[in-house]
Amino acid sequence: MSDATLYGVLGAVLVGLGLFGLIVHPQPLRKILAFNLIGGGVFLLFGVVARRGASAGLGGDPVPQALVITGLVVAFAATALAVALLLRLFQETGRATLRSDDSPP
Amino acid sequence: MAFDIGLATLVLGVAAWTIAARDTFAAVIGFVAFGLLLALVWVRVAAPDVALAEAALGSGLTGGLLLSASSRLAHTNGSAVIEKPSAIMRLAAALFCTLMSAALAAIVLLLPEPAPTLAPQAAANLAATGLGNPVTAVLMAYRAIDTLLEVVVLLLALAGTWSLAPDHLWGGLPGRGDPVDRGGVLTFDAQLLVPIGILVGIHIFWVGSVAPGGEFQGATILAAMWILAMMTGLVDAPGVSGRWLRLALVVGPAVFLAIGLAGFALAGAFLAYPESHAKLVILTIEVPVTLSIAATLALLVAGPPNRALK
Amino acid sequence: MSFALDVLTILAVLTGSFFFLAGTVGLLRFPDSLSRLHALTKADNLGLGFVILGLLFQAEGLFAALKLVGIWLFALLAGATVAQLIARTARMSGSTM
Amino acid sequence: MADFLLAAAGFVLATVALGLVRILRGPNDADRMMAAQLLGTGGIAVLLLLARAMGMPAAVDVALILALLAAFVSAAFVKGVDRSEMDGA
Repeated sequence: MSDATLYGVLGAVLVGLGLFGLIVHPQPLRKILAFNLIGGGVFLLFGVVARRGASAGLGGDPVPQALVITGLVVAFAATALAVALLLRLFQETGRATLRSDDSPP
Repeated sequence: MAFDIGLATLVLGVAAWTIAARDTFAAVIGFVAFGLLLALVWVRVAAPDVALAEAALGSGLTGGLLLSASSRLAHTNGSAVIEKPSAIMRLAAALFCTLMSAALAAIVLLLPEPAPTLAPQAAANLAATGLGNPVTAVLMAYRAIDTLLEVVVLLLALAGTWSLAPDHLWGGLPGRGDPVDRGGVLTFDAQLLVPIGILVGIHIFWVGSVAPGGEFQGATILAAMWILAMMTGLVDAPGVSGRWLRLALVVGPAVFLAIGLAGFALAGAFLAYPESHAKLVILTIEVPVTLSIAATLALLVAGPPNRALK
Repeated sequence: MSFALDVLTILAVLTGSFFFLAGTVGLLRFPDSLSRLHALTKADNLGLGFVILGLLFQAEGLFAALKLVGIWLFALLAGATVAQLIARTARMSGSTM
Repeated sequence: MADFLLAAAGFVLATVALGLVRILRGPNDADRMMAAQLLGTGGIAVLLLLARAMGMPAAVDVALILALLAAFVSAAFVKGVDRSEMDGA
């Protein structure tokens, strides 16, 4: 197994781990963390595709690498928006939960 | 290879901790460590540009954002216990996610040989862009439209964040307006760090045309320094309806778009650059775009306005 | 000449690695936050310092060397911030003393 | 020389990884922050060693960013502790 393949498998496992966290964690902040883990895994898969495409004196294919940089910035923007929504929810209701019923927390 | 196996194991362990930790703050610390280790991974897969972005954005800025969010939500941990899904539900989720990982891993193992690549084309046309860094060439020339759209996405995210402000605070200031702690360690930190950090940010931006670096990485550092100055009260956050602030936010995308449209007249296509001046044109776009991205990122961390204008 | 420099690099990097090990052992073994902090500052200041010293012998040019020293100074600053905080939480709660 | 530096990088990474056990054990947030701090410093050392071992000077810039943002993140942490003490009181 080459280094690139090793990190590719790591990326695949990270996606599964993050997805699991996204499903089972009730707290929104934990869901945001899990979502970022999925992102890390997906970006790593891109990184492996880039690494395998090394040629012409370049260490990797620059196109997927540039895509990952774009993706990192967009993931950050989404995270910041999600955090702002969550903090506003907390400010408004005094709770940080996604449940919509009125039972006490 | 031994190094890579160790590093991969460590990344996996920290990621598992981020998911499994009972305490939210501990999970956030795990995530900061995760981002830091991923930067090492990016160096190992020969992607230094991505490593820079990961260290600055993935670990640094996201880490700071989540740390401060988790401390504000510190007293809401308890309610989660009763909302936890049942054991059967969790088992089903684990099964589903394992299958997902297995499928992805299989795809990785079955990737075609030889691997498809655009590296030779990217390298061959590098001279025409006047740039020395192929990743910057992809971002600013070959796929400039992606970058343009991304800058717009950032602005939309900021508009979304601001729209969360209560009506009576619209146009006000984000953050708490912390007073300066004269003689405090943090103030000393910021006074020392901010000017040097700004230089480092400009340096990373500037070397991006010939070496790993570029406008996103540089802008992230500039944004972090602005947030640091705001956190320690050295400067106050700007009112979100301020004219200069609005100008700083849109100047990047506006210049980008204008030069893109000028491409129709000068080189026959949207975002096409006249070949003899490609580098100058790219630089004309990059400087305002870096400024706009830095301002947008910093304000995204600062959050919606929650104080009225004085 | 370059052989002598290589030897110096190896010695300094080995010393730095030792301090990282010592810092980790201290972090794991010491009973309270303040003495753990003591262990951590050893690793921060000396471990990284010696690794950077070793790499300085290999540095290409003045700018690269200055960058390495600058990185060390930043790391010291971050360490000092955390140190200040931990001393404060320890003082406030009293439980970790 | 490159092999030695790579081995040293592996050794430093392994030792600071042990320090991460402190994150798992706690007991308080300051301990967790200390472990992250140790990982940050170790990560910087590993990057600098890799930069030389792999002949990738850009890794030095990655280390520079980590060092710069480590100070930023710890400042965010200190601020966060202040704030939760104020809110919790």
